[in-house]
Amino acid sequence: MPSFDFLLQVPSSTDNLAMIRDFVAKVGEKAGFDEKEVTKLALAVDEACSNVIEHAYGGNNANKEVRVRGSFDAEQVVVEVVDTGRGFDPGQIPVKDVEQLVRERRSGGLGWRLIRSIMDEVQYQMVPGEKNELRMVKKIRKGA
Amino acid sequence: MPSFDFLLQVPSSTDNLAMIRDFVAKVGEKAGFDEKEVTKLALAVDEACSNVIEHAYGGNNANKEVRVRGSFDAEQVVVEVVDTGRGFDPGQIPVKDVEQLVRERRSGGLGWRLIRSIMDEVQYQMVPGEKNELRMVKKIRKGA
Amino acid sequence: MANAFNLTRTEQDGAVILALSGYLDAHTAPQFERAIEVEFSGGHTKMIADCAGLDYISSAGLGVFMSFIEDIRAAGGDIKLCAIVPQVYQVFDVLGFPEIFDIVDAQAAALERFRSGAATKEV
Amino acid sequence: MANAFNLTRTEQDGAVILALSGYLDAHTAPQFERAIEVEFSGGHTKMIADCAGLDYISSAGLGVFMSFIEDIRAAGGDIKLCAIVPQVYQVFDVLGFPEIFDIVDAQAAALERFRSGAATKEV
Ligand SMILES: Nc1ncnc2c1ncn2[C@@H]1O[C@H](COP(=O)(O)OP(=O)(O)O)[C@@H](O)[C@H]1O
Ligand SMILES: Nc1ncnc2c1ncn2[C@@H]1O[C@H](COP(=O)(O)OP(=O)(O)O)[C@@H](O)[C@H]1O
Repeated sequence: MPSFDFLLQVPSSTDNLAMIRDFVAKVGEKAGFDEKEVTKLALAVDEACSNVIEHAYGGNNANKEVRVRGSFDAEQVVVEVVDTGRGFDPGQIPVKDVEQLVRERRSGGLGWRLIRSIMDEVQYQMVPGEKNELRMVKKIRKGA
Repeated sequence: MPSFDFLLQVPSSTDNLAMIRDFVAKVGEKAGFDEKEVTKLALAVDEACSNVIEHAYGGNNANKEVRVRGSFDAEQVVVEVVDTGRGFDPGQIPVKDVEQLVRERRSGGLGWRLIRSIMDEVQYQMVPGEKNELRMVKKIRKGA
Repeated sequence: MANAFNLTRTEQDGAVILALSGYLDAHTAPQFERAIEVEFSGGHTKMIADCAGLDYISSAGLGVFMSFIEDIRAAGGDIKLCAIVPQVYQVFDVLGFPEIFDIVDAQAAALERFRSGAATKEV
Repeated sequence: MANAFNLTRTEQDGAVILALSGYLDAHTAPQFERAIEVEFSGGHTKMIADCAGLDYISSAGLGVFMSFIEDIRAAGGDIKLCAIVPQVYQVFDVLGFPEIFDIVDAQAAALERFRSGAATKEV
């Protein structure tokens, strides 16, 4: 099976998350994921893009772009989320469980947990002055 | 109102026309078109992309890309369809009415007619060795 | 996915009714084309395309009607169209299909037109 | 569009029932947050989030539950969740929400738990 490449680019606004989810869901369907897998894939990418909008760009900003590349072959789906905003070090994200977050009355801190629990591989790369790229891989399990 | 920019790129395959229509429909909705206008906008872009897949690339080809850029401001929606395949001269498209096409048992020849009847401006540009670009504009009519 | 197209076939009073549903575009038109071809080569020339479930049509779908209608009429038959929803009808309309094709409200009316031998439109 | 979120409010037996429907993501979570805030500052501490119509939740939606629950419980109330569809439940589940939140099948069961004063879960 050859590999297939899809790209979506939208202004940095939470208003566009629905469009991103629909895009990713379609790529997942084409790759052969079942409905449950498709929903999870779209959730992981939603989380990644929400973070870009909120943290990398510091909020909605129609002049900034969120770029989502989805590709697949017979083995796996690869989704790359690219931004040109502020980068960060995922290794520095404090690992807190939900109990702790609740005690601290925090409303955030679960996005990365979801991404990691859904995707099989997660790599974050900063190319200073150029872009930040989050690369996520989800394997296609036959007959799963 | 600032202008908003959206981009979708998919492999050249009629299988992806549905994804293109959904993308364009969402851009049209965001621009403020009503359901009827949205359907027509998506149809015009479907016709343009079907032509790229069939004529510019000579059929489905997962290694070729169809690129659709949609943007809007308060006045208009602009959609650009870009390919890197064979270009052509729209001025050479024979103008035949449906009666004539039917008599000739033709199954094609209506795509351009639809595009022109739906869009307010249509420009085709070849950049030899680089790309072909079809630029289509649809005005937003207030309270229409 | 907004790409699904479906075709179901029934026969009534000597006419073949093809009920179309979903999205008829360049991707799905070949499926419709084959269905018409099968009917025509099987000697069925009275056809009704019931479009009640058809959500979308592009020129590739319209082309299927265009390319067969002359031969089918020459063989004494017709393709009648019925139950076209407004957003699909506007596409037929803008291209002038109502002047060429026999378009009616419902299946019953289409059957009635075959029964009464209503004059077939001519190009 | 797969972005719509809706919230309808009713009261029953001294509890506020917020029926959520559609998509609860980073775009729509602020709307849910404001609704909870309005209830809490209006002195309503017994709340039921009826999720029967909720098609989707992301961490931004989960965060609204997380950030209010301690204060609401400290004030003698609770947010009980009910009627969560499987594909949304899997998100709550993977993050361990069932250990912290009182999640039941239906509105009636949630009301019953307020009535019987069933022990509130503790963090
Ligand atoms: N794309 C990003 N760019 C910059 N910072 C980020 C990005 N993603 C996550 N972060 C940082 O990591 C933290 C944890 O992220 P996450 O687990 O998604 O929770 P939340 O976004 O809800 O705080 C964020 O609060 C933020 O400081
Ligand atoms: N993007 C394109 N690239 C190359 N040739 C094209 C393109 N679009 C249209 N054409 C040419 O113009 C003709 C008319 O196009 P159209 O009106 O859409 O009808 P159809 O595609 O059904 O033949 C086509 O048959 C083709 O020869």
